[in-house]
Amino acid sequence: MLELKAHKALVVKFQSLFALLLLIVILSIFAENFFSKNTFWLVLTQVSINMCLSVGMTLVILTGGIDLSVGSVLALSGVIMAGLLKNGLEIPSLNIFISFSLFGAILAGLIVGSFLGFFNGLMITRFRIPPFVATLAMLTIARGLTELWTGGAAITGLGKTFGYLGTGRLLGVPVQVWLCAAIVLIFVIVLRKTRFGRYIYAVGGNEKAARLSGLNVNRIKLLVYTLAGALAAVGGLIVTSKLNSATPSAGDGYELDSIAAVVIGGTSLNGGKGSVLGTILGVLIIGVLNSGLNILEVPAFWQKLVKGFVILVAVAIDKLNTDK
Amino acid sequence: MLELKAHKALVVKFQSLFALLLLIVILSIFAENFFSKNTFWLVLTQVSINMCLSVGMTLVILTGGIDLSVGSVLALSGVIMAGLLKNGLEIPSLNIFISFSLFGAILAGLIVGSFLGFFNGLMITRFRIPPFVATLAMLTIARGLTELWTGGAAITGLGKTFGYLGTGRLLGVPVQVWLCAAIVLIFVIVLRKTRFGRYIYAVGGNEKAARLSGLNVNRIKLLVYTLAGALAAVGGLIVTSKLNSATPSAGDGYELDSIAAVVIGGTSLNGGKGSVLGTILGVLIIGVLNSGLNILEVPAFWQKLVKGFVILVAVAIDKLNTDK
Amino acid sequence: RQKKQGPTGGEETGGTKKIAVVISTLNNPWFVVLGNTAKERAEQLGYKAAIFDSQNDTAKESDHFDNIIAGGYVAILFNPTDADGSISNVKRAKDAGIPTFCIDREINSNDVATAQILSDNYAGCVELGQYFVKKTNGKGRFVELLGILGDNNTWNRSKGFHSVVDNYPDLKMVAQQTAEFDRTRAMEVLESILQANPDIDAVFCGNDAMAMGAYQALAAAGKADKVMVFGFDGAKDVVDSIRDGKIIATGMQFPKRMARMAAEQADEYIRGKRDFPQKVPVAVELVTQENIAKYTAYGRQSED
Amino acid sequence: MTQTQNDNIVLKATGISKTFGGIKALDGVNLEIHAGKVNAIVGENGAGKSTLMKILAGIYQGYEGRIFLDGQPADFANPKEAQDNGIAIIHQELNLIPYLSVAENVFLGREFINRFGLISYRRMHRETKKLLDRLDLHISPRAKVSELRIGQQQIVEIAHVLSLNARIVIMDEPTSAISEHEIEVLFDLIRSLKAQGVAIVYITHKLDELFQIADTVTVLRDGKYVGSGLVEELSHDDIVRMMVGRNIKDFFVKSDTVKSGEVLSVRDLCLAHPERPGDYIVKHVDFKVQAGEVLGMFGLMGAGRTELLETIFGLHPKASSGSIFINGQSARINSPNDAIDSGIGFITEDRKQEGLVLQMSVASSISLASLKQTERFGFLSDRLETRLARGYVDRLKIKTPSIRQIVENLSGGNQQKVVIAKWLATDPRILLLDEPTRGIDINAKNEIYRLISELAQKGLAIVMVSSELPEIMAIADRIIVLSEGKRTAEFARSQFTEEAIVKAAIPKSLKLQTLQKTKDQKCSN
Ligand SMILES: Nc1ncnc2c1ncn2[C@@H]1O[C@H](COP(=O)(O)OP(=O)(O)OP(=O)(O)O)[C@@H](O)[C@H]1O
Ligand SMILES: Nc1ncnc2c1ncn2[C@@H]1O[C@H](COP(=O)(O)OP(=O)(O)OP(=O)(O)O)[C@@H](O)[C@H]1O
Ligand SMILES: [Mg+2]
Ligand SMILES: [Mg+2]
Repeated sequence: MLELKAHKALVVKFQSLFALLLLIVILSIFAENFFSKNTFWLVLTQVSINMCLSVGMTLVILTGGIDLSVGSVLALSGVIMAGLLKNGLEIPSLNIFISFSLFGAILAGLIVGSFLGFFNGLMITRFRIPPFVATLAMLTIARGLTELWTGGAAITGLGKTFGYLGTGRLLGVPVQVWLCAAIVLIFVIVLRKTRFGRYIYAVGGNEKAARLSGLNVNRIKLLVYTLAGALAAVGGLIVTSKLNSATPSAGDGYELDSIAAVVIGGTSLNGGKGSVLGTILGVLIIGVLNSGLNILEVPAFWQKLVKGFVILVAVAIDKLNTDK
Repeated sequence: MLELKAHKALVVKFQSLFALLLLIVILSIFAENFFSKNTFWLVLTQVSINMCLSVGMTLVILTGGIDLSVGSVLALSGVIMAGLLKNGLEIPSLNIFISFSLFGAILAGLIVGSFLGFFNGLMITRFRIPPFVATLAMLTIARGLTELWTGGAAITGLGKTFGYLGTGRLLGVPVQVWLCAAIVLIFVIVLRKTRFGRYIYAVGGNEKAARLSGLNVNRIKLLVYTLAGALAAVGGLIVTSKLNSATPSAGDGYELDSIAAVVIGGTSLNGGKGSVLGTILGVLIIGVLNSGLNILEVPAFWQKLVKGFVILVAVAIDKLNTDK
Repeated sequence: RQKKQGPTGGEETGGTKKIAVVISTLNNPWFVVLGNTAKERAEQLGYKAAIFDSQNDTAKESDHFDNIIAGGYVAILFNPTDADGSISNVKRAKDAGIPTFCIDREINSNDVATAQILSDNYAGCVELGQYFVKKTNGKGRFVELLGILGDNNTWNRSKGFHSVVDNYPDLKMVAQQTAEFDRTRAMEVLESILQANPDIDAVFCGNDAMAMGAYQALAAAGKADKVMVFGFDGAKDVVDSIRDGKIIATGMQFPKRMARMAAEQADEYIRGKRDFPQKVPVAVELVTQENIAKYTAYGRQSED
Repeated sequence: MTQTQNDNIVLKATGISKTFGGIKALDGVNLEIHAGKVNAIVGENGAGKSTLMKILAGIYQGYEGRIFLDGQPADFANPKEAQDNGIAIIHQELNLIPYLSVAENVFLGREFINRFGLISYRRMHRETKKLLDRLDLHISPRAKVSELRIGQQQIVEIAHVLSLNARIVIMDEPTSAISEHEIEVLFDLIRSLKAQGVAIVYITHKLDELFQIADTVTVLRDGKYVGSGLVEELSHDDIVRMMVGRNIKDFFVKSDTVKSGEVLSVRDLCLAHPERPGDYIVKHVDFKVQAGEVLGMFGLMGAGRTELLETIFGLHPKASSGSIFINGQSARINSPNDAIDSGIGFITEDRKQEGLVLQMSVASSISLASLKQTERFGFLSDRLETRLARGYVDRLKIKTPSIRQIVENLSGGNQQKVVIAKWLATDPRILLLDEPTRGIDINAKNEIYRLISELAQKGLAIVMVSSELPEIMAIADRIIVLSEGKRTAEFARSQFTEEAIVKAAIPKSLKLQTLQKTKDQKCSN
């Protein structure tokens, strides 16, 4: 009995683990190449962008909000990094030209991403615009800025060093995987071991009670949206470095994948309940599925169908597991 | 004092009316062609599709759910109608061929849309999959089915009669506007005057209390998602008839526009609070904005920027109005 | 004050007539060049011009046409979203007396557009297919990356290509997947395909953005010099990459040339000319590492 | 224990057991419910009263034991079935739909419809009005429930159950949120239902009420049936002994405290009405509290006491005026955070909506407002948090299987103790308590009184709002009375009389007749 109970607790804790493992087992049976070291690294590198976005999205959703702008913020940060690195910043009216080092350009992109997130937070807290609307507006605004900044053209030729992040390896592990691992680790600790993390749960769980307990709810939300923006910018950094170019259409539609990962990972859209670890599993389920369907050579026309049904089944299994 | 209160009540009731009127006034000042009978009908016909989707979305959101699949369901219903009308249904293995009348084809499309909605509802109620995930899966599945059904090519040449709905006028009013008006009227009445309508609010407002009062929460949700699917199919009917052809990529991304309209219209994403009338205003704000920016000849890249900011300002004004 | 605006009117805007440029999507640099060039050329010819982005949505395109008809534009330079789905839009413009000039993509009707200046995707991909066969010596394993499955140009290109390569039984297509004309998707999809098929010889991509993504995937896997990448469009990145020896070939579609021609035709129409050839094919030219010197982004060296 | 006579038993439950995730909430409980009687059920917080009721009302399935309705075995698959069999329940926790109107809530699931299939609002409003009149609640049937205060919502719940015309009406702590006047109205109603032969099942922590209306009483302890009997044959002490399992002699007796200097002083505090411009909820209120003093604040429902405390706590910085001095220093309090920094703690009246994050564990809930002290090197320390939480769980005798238990799963009384623990953990100098004993069992109540007294002795300044006159008279050193937002009277301990206090609380606008009623109401013992 007791063992059974402990086992149950484990299942509840890592809600989606079972679905992920099942998926991997099935794919390994059907696609002989699937279960390999190569695939392992492939999936990890492919999910790295969604991982960044989804960690930020987890924070936002835990507060009971949502961030639809992550894809656009990713794109804008990416093209800002690439543009500054390649062309520097010229303000003709002031006769100013600033050239950027690699580090400077990346920093500028991260700052831009954070600022956009901060702006989201400001709209939501100060002007009380519902998060869905505020970040949808930002989705549009950031995409518009991206197109204006680039004139609609990709920015390419960013040099070898910049590409290292997206393609290089350190101690045999892809650099972007290191980066993601660091981010995940930081935010697991932040959520579990810091006041700020605890407050995020409190705000999402019962905003009024949180306010009455002396938490500065607005400041917490502001910080959460800023972090989501910053993490989207990290996503922009990875994708730009990976492709060694920044395209203005990058990140289009990523918000849905990211929210899906968070929700599949067991975080409630009502806020207050969930974890980064769950999100990782959600991201991996989507990532394994995406790679798996291609490795399985599911015909292009059937992929969407299969993907949709697998997600349904994965989450349904999950629910059956945790509910009873 | 009393007048002031009555006025305030009005503002609260028609939350977004002020923002809409302001938008119209501003556009009329800047674009001399804007304020005309032509533009009036233009905007009304242009919003008709989003109106259908958003009425269904309002029901779903009122129950505390969400439906991301409306755009795909619209597409699938549209191509089913067009395909059946044009080519009939052939099942080679059974040696069956059924040809469809105009009415039959439309009915079939509506049934397909309703069924997809029903399937959403089933996943959500029986298998307890969160609405976001269930309908996201359906978004993918329905798009996949659309591509399979059409082989990726548009279906054209549907005949004059079919086109009447999308382009004809009745008593000087575009047929699609009649259709939308009827739908809006029906659902205003349903929500305000029928048990089912009130139950929708009850389920969204406090699901537990609704259940304890003996409401069949699952059946209500099931019906709501089915209706959302049916209304998306009506959207598919309008778009197919308007273009006199069904394209497999139709409706892509419409879910966000539709949810935005609902939320701008004052319906809470937490459920239980909102109205179809608010949604109409939300749909009109987005529609007027889209037309207005084009009539104003705002350059394409700037449009996104302006659109985003206008939505922010519109909703912020709204909030300031209703809060104080 | 409400002046009746005739079909070829537009006098009310201070004498400057307005031309609308409707582009299927600005989500891809190639189309941005197409739209901008058309706009610039129209402006050079003395018109006001505005670009409308249909976002790959025939219904949005339809809305644009309504707004354009109501807005007193005198001509439409039109890059359709769908060969079939866009017909009714053009027809409405025609009924309102506004001439439409299709650019790059055709519509499947010969009597609604005033003229169609077309890039022959099919023929272009036939030529590309032939070059593909030549480079692969008619044998080997290859991957095809398709564009958006619901887009008819995806299939024009794919069919043109296959009309050639399918005749070579030793050329084996090991995977055909969609990357939705997107650079990032192409990289990810090809990375996955490479897991199942590590030893491929070539990749044919339905556009240049996907070619760039495919190249990145190969470069990351250390296979860039073993696997040949073929694109289609003539986008800047790919032209540069061909010059650098990274990508093998692409089909140059001349967006600038087509856009200018359309603007000029519209101008001629407004000045009174009426007899235009329904279709003006603008040949897609094969750009390879041998002839790259002649080409620049989106066109020939000599053009800019 | 004497068993009550077996006449007209409508419902009989035998050997009912129910477990939640390994915890036995009920263990072989027996219950008999008599028609035309008020069958009271008492027991400490977490004794299983609500759980038993939920089983009878068809809300929980999967229990052991048997239920007989009119002698026939019954097993309800859902609330609707129980309802159809004539069983209605007023839940301990409010179960209303916030954005629907009062009428819609009252008739939810049983709306009147006209021949077009549309809801007949005219009839629903008329019927609702009748019900509300019976309950002496003067609000519009059209009002949205979200706009009502808790007490009013509670009465709407009662109206809902009344409209069901049930044979068995279960009332789970119906008086916890309503004022004396409404309680009297409710009792009248119960008496008339009784006369009609309806069986009432009545749960309360206010034992005095038993002697006013109850006929029989059943006592539960730790999920077990302890016994039952006729109320007239039992004394207050008998019942308490059965509940607690031992003699409680040490009833709370107020000890004198040393008052040492003014800590909180409120001057000319006003709060504007959120909806009626020019009107005020709190009107020019002044008061002072000394260290070591317990200031009681009495008033009828809607007197503005909650709002007054909220204003002090910085919840209405924009709508309020006046000044607050702490230790003689003018304090600027614009947010709860400022208030906490100034050493104020605020135990709100609605623990579910305002006091707790229900999904959080007991430990996290206790540490929430003072999380800094569980930090070590910038990170939260499980050890420090555990120590903090354990300390308060022991000190306040919070009944929970573990400090990691989600607070939502605790019984109401234990949830309230968690809220108190949360505020004590901030080490406040001033404690504002709004109805701190609402829904708390007698034993725990005594503990809380003792705690308040103890805190005062340690030098805290305490302001306590309560609607229970005996309680406030027992614990306060001084009482001020609020009526319609105004301070109408102040009494020193030696001046406390029920009559004078109640008189000061009745608004001038209230009818004389009502006044009479309220005065007559005896709070026995
Ligand atoms: N849904 C639940 N999940 C887990 N435990 C529960 C649940 N509901 C009740 N319990 C536990 O069952 C026991 C009995 O709870 P119940 O609510 O019946 O007590 P009660 O007698 O009504 O107390 P109170 O007077 O505080 O309302 C408590 O220990 C409580 O923690
Ligand atoms: N949100 C609100 N909107 C409008 N009026 C309100 C609101 N909250 C309270 N009021 C009004 O303010 C007055 C004071 O209410 P308050 O809740 O402070 O009373 P109270 O003395 O604490 O009573 P209770 O015993 O119910 O807690 C009442 O007249 C009430 O009608
Ligand atoms: Mg209880
Ligand atoms: Mg109060």
